[in-house]
Amino acid sequence: MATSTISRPHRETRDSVVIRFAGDSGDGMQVTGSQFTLETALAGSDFSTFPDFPAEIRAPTGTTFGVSAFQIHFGGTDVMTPGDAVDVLVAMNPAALTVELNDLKVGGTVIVDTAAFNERNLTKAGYAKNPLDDDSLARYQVLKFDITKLTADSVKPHGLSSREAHLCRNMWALGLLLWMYGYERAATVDWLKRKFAKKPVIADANIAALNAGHAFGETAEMTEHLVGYTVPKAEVRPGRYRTISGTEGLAWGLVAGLRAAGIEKMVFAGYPITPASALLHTLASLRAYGVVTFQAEDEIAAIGAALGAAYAGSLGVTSSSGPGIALKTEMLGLAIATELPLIVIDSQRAGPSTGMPTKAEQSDLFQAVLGRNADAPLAVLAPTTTADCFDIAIEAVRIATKFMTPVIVLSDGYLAHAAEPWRIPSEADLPRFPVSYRTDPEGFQPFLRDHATLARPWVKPGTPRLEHRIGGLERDYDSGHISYDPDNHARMTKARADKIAGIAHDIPLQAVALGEDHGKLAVVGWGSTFGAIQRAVQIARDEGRDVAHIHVRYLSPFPRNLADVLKRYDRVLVPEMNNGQLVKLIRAEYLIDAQSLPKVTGKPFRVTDIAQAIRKIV
Amino acid sequence: MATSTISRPHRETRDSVVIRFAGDSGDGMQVTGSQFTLETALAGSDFSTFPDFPAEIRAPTGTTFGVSAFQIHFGGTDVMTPGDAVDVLVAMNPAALTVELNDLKVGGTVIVDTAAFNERNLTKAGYAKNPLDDDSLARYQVLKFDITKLTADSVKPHGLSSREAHLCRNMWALGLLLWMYGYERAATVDWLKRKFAKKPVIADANIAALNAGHAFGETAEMTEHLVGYTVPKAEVRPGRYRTISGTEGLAWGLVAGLRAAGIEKMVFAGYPITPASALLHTLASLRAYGVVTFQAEDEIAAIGAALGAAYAGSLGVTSSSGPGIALKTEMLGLAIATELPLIVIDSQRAGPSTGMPTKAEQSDLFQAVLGRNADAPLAVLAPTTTADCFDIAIEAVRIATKFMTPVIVLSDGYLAHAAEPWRIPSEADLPRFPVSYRTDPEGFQPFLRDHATLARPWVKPGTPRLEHRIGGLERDYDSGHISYDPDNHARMTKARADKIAGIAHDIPLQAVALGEDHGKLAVVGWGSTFGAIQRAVQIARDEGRDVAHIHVRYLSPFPRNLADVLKRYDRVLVPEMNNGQLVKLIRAEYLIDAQSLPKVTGKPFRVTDIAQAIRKIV
Amino acid sequence: MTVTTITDAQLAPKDYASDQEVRWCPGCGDYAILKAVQKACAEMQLQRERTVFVSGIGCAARFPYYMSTYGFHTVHGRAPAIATGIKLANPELDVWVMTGDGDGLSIGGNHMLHVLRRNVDLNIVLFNNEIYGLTKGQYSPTSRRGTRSPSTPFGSIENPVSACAFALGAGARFVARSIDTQQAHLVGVLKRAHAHRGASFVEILQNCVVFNDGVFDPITGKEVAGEAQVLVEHGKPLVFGKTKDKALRLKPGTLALEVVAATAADVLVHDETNRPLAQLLAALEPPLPTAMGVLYCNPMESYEHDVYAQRGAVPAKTDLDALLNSERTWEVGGGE
Amino acid sequence: MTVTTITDAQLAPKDYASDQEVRWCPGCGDYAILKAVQKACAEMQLQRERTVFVSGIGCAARFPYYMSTYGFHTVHGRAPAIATGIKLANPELDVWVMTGDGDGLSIGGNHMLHVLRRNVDLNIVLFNNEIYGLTKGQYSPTSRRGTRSPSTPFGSIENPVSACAFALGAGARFVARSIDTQQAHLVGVLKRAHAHRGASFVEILQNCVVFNDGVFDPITGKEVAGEAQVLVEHGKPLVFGKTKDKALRLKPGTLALEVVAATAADVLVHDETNRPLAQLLAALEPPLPTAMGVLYCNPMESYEHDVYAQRGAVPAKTDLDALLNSERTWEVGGGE
Ligand SMILES: Cc1ncc(C[n+]2csc(CCOP(=O)(O)OP(=O)(O)O)c2C)c(N)n1
Ligand SMILES: Cc1ncc(C[n+]2csc(CCOP(=O)(O)OP(=O)(O)O)c2C)c(N)n1
Ligand code: SF4
Ligand code: SF4
Ligand SMILES: [Mg+2]
Ligand SMILES: [Mg+2]
Repeated sequence: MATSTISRPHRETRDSVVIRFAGDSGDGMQVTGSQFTLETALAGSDFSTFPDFPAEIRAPTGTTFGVSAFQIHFGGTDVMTPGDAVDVLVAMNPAALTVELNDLKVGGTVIVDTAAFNERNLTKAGYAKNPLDDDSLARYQVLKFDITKLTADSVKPHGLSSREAHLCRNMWALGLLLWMYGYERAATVDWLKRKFAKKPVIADANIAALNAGHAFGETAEMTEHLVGYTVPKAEVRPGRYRTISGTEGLAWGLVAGLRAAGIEKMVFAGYPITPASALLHTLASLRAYGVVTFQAEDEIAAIGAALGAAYAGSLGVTSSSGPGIALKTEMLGLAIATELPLIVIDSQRAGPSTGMPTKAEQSDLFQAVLGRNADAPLAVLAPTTTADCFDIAIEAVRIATKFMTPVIVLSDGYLAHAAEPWRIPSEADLPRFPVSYRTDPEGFQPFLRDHATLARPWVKPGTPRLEHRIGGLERDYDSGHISYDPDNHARMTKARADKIAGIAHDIPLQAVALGEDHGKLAVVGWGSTFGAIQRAVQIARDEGRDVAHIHVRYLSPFPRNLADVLKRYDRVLVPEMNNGQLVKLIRAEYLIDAQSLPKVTGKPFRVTDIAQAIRKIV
Repeated sequence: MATSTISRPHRETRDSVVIRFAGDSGDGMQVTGSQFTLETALAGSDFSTFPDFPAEIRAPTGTTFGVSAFQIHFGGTDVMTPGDAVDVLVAMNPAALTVELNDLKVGGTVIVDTAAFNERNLTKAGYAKNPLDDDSLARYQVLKFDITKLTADSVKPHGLSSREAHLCRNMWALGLLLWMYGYERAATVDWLKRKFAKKPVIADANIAALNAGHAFGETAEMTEHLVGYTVPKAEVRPGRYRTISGTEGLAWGLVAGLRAAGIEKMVFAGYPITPASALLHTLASLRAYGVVTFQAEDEIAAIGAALGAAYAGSLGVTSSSGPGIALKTEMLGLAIATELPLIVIDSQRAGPSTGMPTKAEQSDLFQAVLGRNADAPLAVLAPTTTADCFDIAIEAVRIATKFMTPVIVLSDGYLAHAAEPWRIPSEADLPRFPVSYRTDPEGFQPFLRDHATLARPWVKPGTPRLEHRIGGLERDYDSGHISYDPDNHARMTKARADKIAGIAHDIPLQAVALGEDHGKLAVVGWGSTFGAIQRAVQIARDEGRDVAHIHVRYLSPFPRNLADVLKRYDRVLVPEMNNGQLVKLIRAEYLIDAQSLPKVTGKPFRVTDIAQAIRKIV
Repeated sequence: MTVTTITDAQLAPKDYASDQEVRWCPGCGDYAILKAVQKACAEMQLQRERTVFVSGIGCAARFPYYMSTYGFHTVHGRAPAIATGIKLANPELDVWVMTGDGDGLSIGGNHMLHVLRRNVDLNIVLFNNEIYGLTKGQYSPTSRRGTRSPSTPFGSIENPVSACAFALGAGARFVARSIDTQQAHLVGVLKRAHAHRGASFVEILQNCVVFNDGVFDPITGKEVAGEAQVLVEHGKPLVFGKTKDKALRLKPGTLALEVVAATAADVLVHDETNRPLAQLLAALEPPLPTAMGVLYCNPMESYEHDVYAQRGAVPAKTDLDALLNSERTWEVGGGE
Repeated sequence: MTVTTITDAQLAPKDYASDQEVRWCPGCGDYAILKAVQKACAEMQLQRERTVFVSGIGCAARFPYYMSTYGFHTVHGRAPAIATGIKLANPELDVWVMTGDGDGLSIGGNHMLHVLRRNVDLNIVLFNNEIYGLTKGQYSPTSRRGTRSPSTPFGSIENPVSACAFALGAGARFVARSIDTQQAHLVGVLKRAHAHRGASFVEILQNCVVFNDGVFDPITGKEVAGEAQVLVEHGKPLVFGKTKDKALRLKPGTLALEVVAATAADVLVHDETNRPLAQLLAALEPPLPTAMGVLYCNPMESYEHDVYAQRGAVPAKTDLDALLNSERTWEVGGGE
């Protein structure tokens, strides 16, 4: 097949392209997107994807709130986000068209299945009249195909029911799009064969539809709009690659961390909540890697079980989203008081309260760093990309076990579902930081601190002659027994603070992600905004602006050189998907007049949001 | 009797004195202290008291952890705290002596009951040998009396059992101390008659002991140490006074606020926890004033019930301490999202986790202001004195109902138990701010905002034609219906923030509590540290230092002029009973290089702690 | 916002519907429950302004948005606590708690226990679909052992809790069970629950077509229902079967129920005031028929009734000054 | 910190005591319970290093500090959750949960429900003094109606929950009751609880001398005990009375227990595997005798056993690379 794609000299070249597949929940847009992604990857292009499921579990067909979409940004260079604006919109029905049209570039291409634009669907989508018949789409390139019929024809030989045939429409569309960008179909054909191994007829029909879509592009006498493109390969480090979502990154990173620490078992205790549940689901099938998952009765029980597991010498991990993390607050205090290693993963979503559960936000930073009763410091980390989720998870395990402290990892609803290519590390190249449980009774007391780290010893119940009692009441610095002594409390409060502050000496110095280490403007971000900021700064720099990108992965404690780094710029701008939280912490720490660029729409930053803000300043 | 006290020309004068009554839990030190306080008050002296109960419910007699103490600072001027150091220590047994001696001034007076210094008690207190027999007390004036025997003799005529007689020792001691400072006994005699109305013999015996103690001072041939003093009256505003504890202040203030707002009912829902329980107990007997108290199954149910009551149109109030407040975090988010008036009172204690439940701390400020998932602003107030608890409670009701927002009041374990004289206001002089429930269906939607306050309407279920649904999902700004619209979420997030920020225009400007409105140093405090800071600044100023005292009662939002006020000083020092929290908020808000003076011993600041810190700076 | 206009005319079921589009999955059992509740409201002519539906979080908990009454969609598991506060503030209100098996028995189990124990006058309706619907299908505390779900890919190994057995153990004084699809029966049960003062606990077997479709078919399926259910009625013999040919009796000298011919002499007569009997009925499971209807009803004064009765004792005080001047006070004249 | 030296010699009760001074009020029933637990430990020769006492907050919850084993004094009400985590991490450990009526049934009721339902192999000991001791005497969910306390100055109006009835309703498979002062009986019950795999729930009537003194006297008082208690034993007739002259039987044709002469023909024989009987016994209250002993014991595999059994199926994988390279991957050669 490969030949067919090369055989067309007149293909234009595009550095990168943004496609959104949109249709009814039942139209299979998610698989269509994933398969397109895979072919993109196999062809050596870079990509960034983001699915957009409906908020409702299963909305009535044809309704606007039932629209399911999948966006992919792919190309040779500059692919750092799923893309601000869409180049090609595939709209399988009228609802998809209304919902998604806003994001289509003026002059962009929209491909529709004309058959789906019938009376019933139009009314459901709220169209008074058919937008394909008037000039309401004048500003776009509209490609109207009767995909329903074309698919039906292509699968006829396989004698499917019309319902079954209808379900092949997405493959036809996929075939067409693969042709448009000169990609192969082989991997998709394999996948279909595997997926429908038990129903070869269905497999063959889908393959037929796929090929028909492709052939349609190849052969159909061209409307001037249906053009083929080539997209250059990405310059990436050689190696074996795969697609990774933030959820997979965290799950695999935790397993990698477990092994790096040489801990036998991970007890992951969670209570379902959007968008955190995915992590529970992913880990639930990793039992063979030493993972025990526990679905608790609520979030308090979940963190309680994780803490109990940590007390017993396992890696204790719990995960939730804002409202559920809030419920864990009291137990986090106990983890801090008893100085046990515990990992808490927060997949942030829009709030307050239930808010918009399916929308992403970065608004739990205050809660993570400061949101507890009393002086209760702990470590807070935030991954920057789906791939970084893997590394951050490992780092969280390292810090938790080395410093005997709870660690909060701030992910979000965007990272949870987004996906990017990932160069697969081999376990041999991963860090190693074996823990050593205390076994020697000589001079033991449970709060005896390591001079360097101030960490207390980790003892596994079951160890002879180390029997001891710990709890939430203040403990004597020297004996570990309950103590109400005023000076001891001051000393312990300071020790807890110093221990966390000390982590700063055990983490990398803050680096500059892009640009000079000094200048007019530093754009400082954290978490999932990495791609958007990076790209925006790159654009601004290409425009000759004096701006740099600094991305903070360690939010408590901050890297020890952060003040110096920031003070080398005249201005500091802090884009956050919240109403201004990191900016406050920076101001409080360093008295730097950092300015906030808040975005609280529940949607990730668009590159242009940030680029515009930069242009206003430099 | 009055004559006796005047008849002694050689009485020296003391501006103010600090006495601590200390003994076994069973020795009645608390009542002794309260009665001494009452006589002090009736004589027109100012006072400040603080009880120190043992942490254990009922420790074995004679043990150090069973010691119960009551401290009173009284005099004509400068009485702003219970006092740093003790002038006179009354130690009813050896345990009391060991535990409390540290706080006695060098050269101070210690009064002991020699009979209690027997073998058994000495060992229990951990004394190898009797401190009364060696020179271990050389640095103090020790007055040794066989109070046990003297009491027994005085009550003999009433034919008490020796056990009953023993229980009169505290009255003998009280009599002696009342004589020492030239106070009356009349009120105590009344009180004894009322208390033992059913047991006149016991009443008479106690009165006899009281008089005997007094007569002892009057007549006993003097050791040069047993001297009588006079303490000047305090210059206070004329009016009717009473003693008020912080707990009483809050309870009565809530009732006053309820009436000021013209709300029919207060539903106070709590779950017992030290030191917050006292408020539940006090309100439980105020049913006649429209108070319904509810002991919930946990803190979450408590705030839930309070929020439900607020939804139903009552004043909803809940109260707890750090760990319990932490559990309320999620529900607070719902209160913020649904914009219902709700009052949450936090009696702060030393943490993290269970920490030191009976010890005071100011370490929940971060939790109150920032400790929630998502962007979730609310109002935070902190009373400065036990009397101010009354005013703050009223103000909390006003702000909660006027702005339809939860309000957190930060009290602490010190305020809860401390007591001071209070000029009783008459209801006529109290503020009035009647709420108006929405009843007009015309153009109603539940999130229709008042232009001035941005508050939404308060509707009582039961109101015809205003039936509506609210909840934690994001709501449309214009219709109040559920909305996932990105821009709407941004708009609502801003509206929630602006509403709270707007409160700054409805509260008093920040005043300077003592000193000029500009200069070298401002000492900025909040909450219960008022007295200690005020006194320390006064001392420093008397020493000619350029320092002022600023005390912040409104912690979220800050008074709108706070920045201007603070910027008029070269330096800003922030003493807090935590590891540095207000100082961070000030730095973040105003980029002022404020310095922290933390105290995390679970004990209130001593005036000297602060005075010393001031001297180091100016 | 809906402004529902009140007419003197009788209210029809549709008058209890809000203007909001119902957003459950097509075919979800929740639709039938919504219909039944609106029908029951109409039959009882409930005043919309006096009626409040309170819920936690879940598909079931979306319920209040679809009613034209007052409604409060709160946080996960806490509706009973919030409803308690509403009743304490205003006992006149007619308060319903709409909850799910996860909302009411997983995270909310403690509040459910205490609201039942205290006997707060609430109508508690638990939609039991034996799954977490809203979060996309994880097993719940009522899921059968072996349930495969995203969080139990190899099948759940937990013993399910029986909603009715739990409620009885918690001290509930009204416990009933019905089924989403059996409208007439459901409406009847809902009306009984409403008539009961104090906490009424109603478990409704509800089908989640997306994540747990057909889990109740062995009990509710048209063809098997007759044999698989015993519809209990106070004072009536416990007969069942398509042709009502079977009945339950107490196995002599034991505490177990067994099936006999409806004609048998010692057929057990349902006594809804008998807690041990209710416990036996609640525990019935296949092959024995599942008990439907009011298993237990034994009223006593409600919590908030007693709260106000006790308050009634105290005369309302209007004088704040009296409070502030209670106990010892002293007068300070002009300074010397 | 204690370093307890292990000798081959038998461990005596005192060997299970830590070096910490016991800080309960003089005369508190907790002392007797501590004594009984240490005695039981010695009689079972429990290994201190394998034993963990977990507690929440309360006077009862101070318990772990006084044992020379491992101990975790956690937060209020959550001990069952933490203990579950400990067992999931290391099923070999012998884990006890020491809790109070407030800790275990008020704030902790939900965790208690689920740990019993899941049947986690824990020995749960609930010190029921019908009061909140540590917070100075407020009424608790087990306090009788009318209890005057700082938060109910006019007397409580709540219906108490029965700890054992609740546990049975939650699906507990071992439920027992004993008394602080009846050492021999208590030690026996504790040993039975320990022998039971899965969650064992033991309610101990415990006297709080300071805030609820004598509340159990009508049941536990030396002179009345014989008449006021029925000591149940599996397979033995349910006789009681000072002279064991009385017995319980099933009132014919009903589900109620009644008192008859011990000599009566149809005296009920205790069957601890019979849940309905356990429910009847748990519900017994004056004038009928209060049931003491193992009310219900019907073992099944514990939760963590099944967790590991299910895991056992899967061979442990050692190759992380295999995991990371699972699903579709692609090779990128040197850049062009
Ligand atoms: C504090 C908190 N934890 C978890 C969630 C996520 N969540 C929402 S609904 C739900 C369970 C729903 O199950 P159920 O109560 O049975 O209702 P159903 O959807 O089945 O009707 C969960 C876990 C949440 N919203 N809040
Ligand atoms: C989160 C939280 N809420 C409340 C408290 C206060 N508190 C400590 S123990 C206790 C109840 C104790 O009663 P119970 O469990 O019966 O134990 P007892 O003291 O009677 O033995 C309470 C309310 C707390 N420590 N933590
Ligand atoms: S997920 Fe299940 S319960 Fe929820 S709406 Fe859909 S069908 Fe109903
Ligand atoms: S308060 Fe009661 S329960 Fe607590 S130690 Fe004292 S007597 Fe025992
Ligand atoms: Mg459900
Ligand atoms: Mg108790």
